[in-house]
Amino acid sequence: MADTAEVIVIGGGIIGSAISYFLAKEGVKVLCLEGSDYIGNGGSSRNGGGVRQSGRDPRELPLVMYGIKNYWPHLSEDLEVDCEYHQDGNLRLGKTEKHRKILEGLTDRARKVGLDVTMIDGDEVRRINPYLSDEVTCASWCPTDGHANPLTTTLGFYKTARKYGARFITGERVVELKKEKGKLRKVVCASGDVYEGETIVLAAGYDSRAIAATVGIDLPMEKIMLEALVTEAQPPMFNQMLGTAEADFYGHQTKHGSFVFGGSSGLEGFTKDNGTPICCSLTAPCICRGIMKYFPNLSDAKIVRTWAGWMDFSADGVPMLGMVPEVPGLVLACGFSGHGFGIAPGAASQIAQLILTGKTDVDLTALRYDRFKAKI
Amino acid sequence: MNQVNDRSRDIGEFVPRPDDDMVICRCEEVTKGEIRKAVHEGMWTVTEVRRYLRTGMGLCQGQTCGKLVKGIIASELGIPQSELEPATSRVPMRPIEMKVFAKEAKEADGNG
Amino acid sequence: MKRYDLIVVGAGPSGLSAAVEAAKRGMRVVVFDENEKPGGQLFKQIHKFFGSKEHKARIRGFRIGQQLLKEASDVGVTVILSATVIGMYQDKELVVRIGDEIHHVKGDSILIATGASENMVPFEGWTLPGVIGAGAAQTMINLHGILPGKRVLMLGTGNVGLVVSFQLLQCGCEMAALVDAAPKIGGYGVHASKLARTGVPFYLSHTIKKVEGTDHVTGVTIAQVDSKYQFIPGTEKHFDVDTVCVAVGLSPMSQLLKMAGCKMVDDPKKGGQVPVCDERGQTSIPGVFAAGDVAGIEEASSAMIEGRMAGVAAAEYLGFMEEAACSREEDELTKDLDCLRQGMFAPKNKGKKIDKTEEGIPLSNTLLTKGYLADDEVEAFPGFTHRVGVHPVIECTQNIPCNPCQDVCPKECISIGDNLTALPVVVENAACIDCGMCVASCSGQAIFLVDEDKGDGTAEVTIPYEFLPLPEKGTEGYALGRDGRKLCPATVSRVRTAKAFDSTNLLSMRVPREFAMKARFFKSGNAADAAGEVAG
Amino acid sequence: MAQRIALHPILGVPEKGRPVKFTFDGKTLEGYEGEPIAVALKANGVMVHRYTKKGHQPRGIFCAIGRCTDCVMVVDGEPNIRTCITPLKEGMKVETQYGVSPLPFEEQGCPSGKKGDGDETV
Repeated sequence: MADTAEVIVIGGGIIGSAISYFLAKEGVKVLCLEGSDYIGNGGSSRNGGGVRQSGRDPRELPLVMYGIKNYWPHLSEDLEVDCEYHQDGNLRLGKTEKHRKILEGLTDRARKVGLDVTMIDGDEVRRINPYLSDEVTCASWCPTDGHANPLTTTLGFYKTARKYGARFITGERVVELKKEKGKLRKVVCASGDVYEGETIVLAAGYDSRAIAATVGIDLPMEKIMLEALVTEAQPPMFNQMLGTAEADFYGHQTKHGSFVFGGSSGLEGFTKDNGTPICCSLTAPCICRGIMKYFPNLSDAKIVRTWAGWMDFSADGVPMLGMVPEVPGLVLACGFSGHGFGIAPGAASQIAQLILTGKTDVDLTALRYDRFKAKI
Repeated sequence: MNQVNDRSRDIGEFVPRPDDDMVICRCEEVTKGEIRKAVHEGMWTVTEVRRYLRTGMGLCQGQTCGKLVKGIIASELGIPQSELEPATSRVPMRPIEMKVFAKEAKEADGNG
Repeated sequence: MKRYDLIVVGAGPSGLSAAVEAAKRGMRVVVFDENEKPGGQLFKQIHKFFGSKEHKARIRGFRIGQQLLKEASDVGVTVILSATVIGMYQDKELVVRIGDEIHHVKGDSILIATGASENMVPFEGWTLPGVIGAGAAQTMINLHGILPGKRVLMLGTGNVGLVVSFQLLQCGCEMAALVDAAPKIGGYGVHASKLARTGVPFYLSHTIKKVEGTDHVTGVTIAQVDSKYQFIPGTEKHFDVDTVCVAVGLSPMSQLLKMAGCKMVDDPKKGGQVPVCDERGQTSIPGVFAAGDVAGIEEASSAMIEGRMAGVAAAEYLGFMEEAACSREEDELTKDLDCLRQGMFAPKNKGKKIDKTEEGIPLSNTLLTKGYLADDEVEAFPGFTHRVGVHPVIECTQNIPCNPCQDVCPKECISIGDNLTALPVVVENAACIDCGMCVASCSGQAIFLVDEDKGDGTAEVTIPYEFLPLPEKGTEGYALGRDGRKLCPATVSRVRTAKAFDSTNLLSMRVPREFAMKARFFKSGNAADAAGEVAG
Repeated sequence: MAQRIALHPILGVPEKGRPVKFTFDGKTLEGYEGEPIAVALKANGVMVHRYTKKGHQPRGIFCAIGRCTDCVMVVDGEPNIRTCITPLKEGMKVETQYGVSPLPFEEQGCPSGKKGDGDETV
């Protein structure tokens, strides 16, 4: 008799752990399979920690707002861990006319769906955050955005889900899904172990594409590597989440005092790796140059670590969520395209609700897996 | 190296010990008790403990406490140390100021 | 981007040796080292090295370092100091910080020779200022010329613990005790004896329970441990010290190799995480080599040979050397390396229970638990001879690959033979001329010249003496036994210093005849104040 | 007060740079140019380099080879400088480091909850 569970979640990142948490909390018998040796080893522990709404695609904005309204404020108590959630606003900075136009576009788009985000000028920016250089001329400002610690939050979901009885197995890489009499039933792993479940949630980031293919579903996404770095602890300076119009860097100062910044070298999508998320020697210096243009007095701050991570970047930059009618029992929760941290509580709670009740508070139809059409 | 690791295996409850408040990670001031408790909360690898408690995330990047933390986790799980993978090694090997990391020397081309 | 034939990371014994071999074959070699001074461990090791002539035996570590540096510059190796390799990336690329900027460089081959760093063991109060690594003490004394403290307790009796304790004595610190949780001393017996005979006590099966002090160390309490390393109540012993040194082993600093994606393995016998290498030191990435402590903790002598092997392998890998010539050289070096890896302390015998020498003589148990040879045990060893007139007395009782005493005696009185780890014997018709070369050259300071009967009821014992102030002829004092206990009154009859002795002075003292084969150290001053200093 | 070694039986007289003056928490001290800051401090009897952020515990030299970062202090205004490998220069301003700043904890308003209560010894 194979190992069975009511729900099998494939992928032990923040999405998989959070879904396991929401289901186990309702007494569901959950089994979560993580392919690597560590919980939260993909993007979940490599991102810049933003919990932001501004700058998001309107199709996924409601999910993030739902999460910020219903879960983020008390997540530390729920997960019995310090998520270090700050809701002190997000500044997306600009220096040139080109930047201003980009920011205005994003601001208008978000305001249309009811998000309070405004354009502010350089002086206003430096009133909010005096450490910013004089070259900053404008910014989009969203006061209800913020940031949190992705490491403790992800492991907090895992810890508490486990406490509610969810079973986690690491080092168990899923290679195949199998239907039985027309309904998805079996999950086959590289180790040869086979598990059975009523509902199978696919939350394995980019790996979800190969797994979904074994039941004839193609999830159009590609693997793009981003890099990030962290400084030594600094005296407290500011609590806003930061980004730039050109997205050359983003990040925040953590409770520990160190600054975490993510960024890009412009070669994203073409960088080479050796099968592991290994850094490229050009990126970190480039991120440093980007940061110093905006924060001159961080130039003496010492970098203590740099790292890299893959994004599961979907064809249109928003995730694929929800049921798959062609494969009854399959639920998708992947393709978060590099901004799956802030949206995780909102998205995971809705996926759990969908599995439990068949309905969701937030409409997910815009994020269906079969939305990809040809251009004409 | 993927080892199937069922995290619901019973490793017993956390039992406080007299030396629990001894500092193990000197940079981030993480104690032995905190590390042992984290193992019982499900953090069964060096990397998970590192992300959960910040052991090895300080200025020295685990050069001093790396082996000690691995030893404590292994003894709490009742497995040999060699079965635990140490944390990933990452650039930079030593802390480096942002302005230095940003300043790439102009190399004379070729073998100059 | 700048490209070299071979980039060596680490200008220590293995890095420099590799650079020399590669440059000799015409390769463009650069060596990066993050320190201000090159030489790595060599410049902190001021004792005379073990091994045979090819291994530069009886030469002090830092002099070997100087020779190596000269050899490197003679063959055109560029050594760039204060250059920190902060990262190793794909395509054999390194990013090096020099001054206030970073340089991207690539090597057609790269050798990582970054050595090891010290293990730590936590105990209550281990974060107090005054608790330092043994390597730290060595650095302070030998590189920076400052005393780590006045009164020191050493935790750990491996070779590092023993050698550093002796160095602390040499620069004027007081050694309160050497402590080790293990039941037996880990390092060479001869190193332990050098300490025991000066009165420094050993506490095996003990470890630190608590270090006292608010802002810095003021004292330390040790206690006995059982076989499972649990404290045994009631066995506490307190020492007033201002410094605690920790010498509990080394770990390879293999982060660069792991970062670049080399296949690693966790090998406790090699000290921890090491790269998987072939016999020439090539890692799983072709053209990337590892040598020295980073590939497995051993001594500097083996690190130098491993370095040469990697240098030769890199030359062959890049076509600067024919395969045939390369394998001849490699076989030669492998032979050299293998004969270093013999004897009781060889890696293959690590952890093995050995209770007899190769010659079948039972090993001295007191040496392993107290640091000195008991009077009744010492008679069984071939070097411990009784002769008329002055003759060498060799208290070398463990099989160690080392033979300088055989090579240095002008009258060939001492013989070890072809097996490098055989115990030295004094040949039958030895015509010792009291030149003292053996006493001065013994790396373990285990040879004495004894004239058991000077005819006036006294005997003369010549000991190696590397302390200051150097007593003058006629100084009154007392002799200490192997166990460091006060033995009898003694008078300094001669003090010899010579360039050939390389800073080891020969101190001869007259003692009552019956103590000729026991008196092994000298302390000046009258008997009264001496009593206090003797080990409790 | 740890002393400098005047004459070593094997190494002889340690070679030193020219004497220079520097300040430690405002007091003027003397050391030798080029020797590590930590060595100059030790020769002047200074053992405590910093107090840790959480527990306010004293820390000083531990590895002396630039790896453990326990000896870090604020040098010329920059925190987290490894004093055991940073060469001393004339006029350097060396300050005890409290957490990550030269200001004693009580003057910092102590951002995060402090674990070791009470011992505000400076």
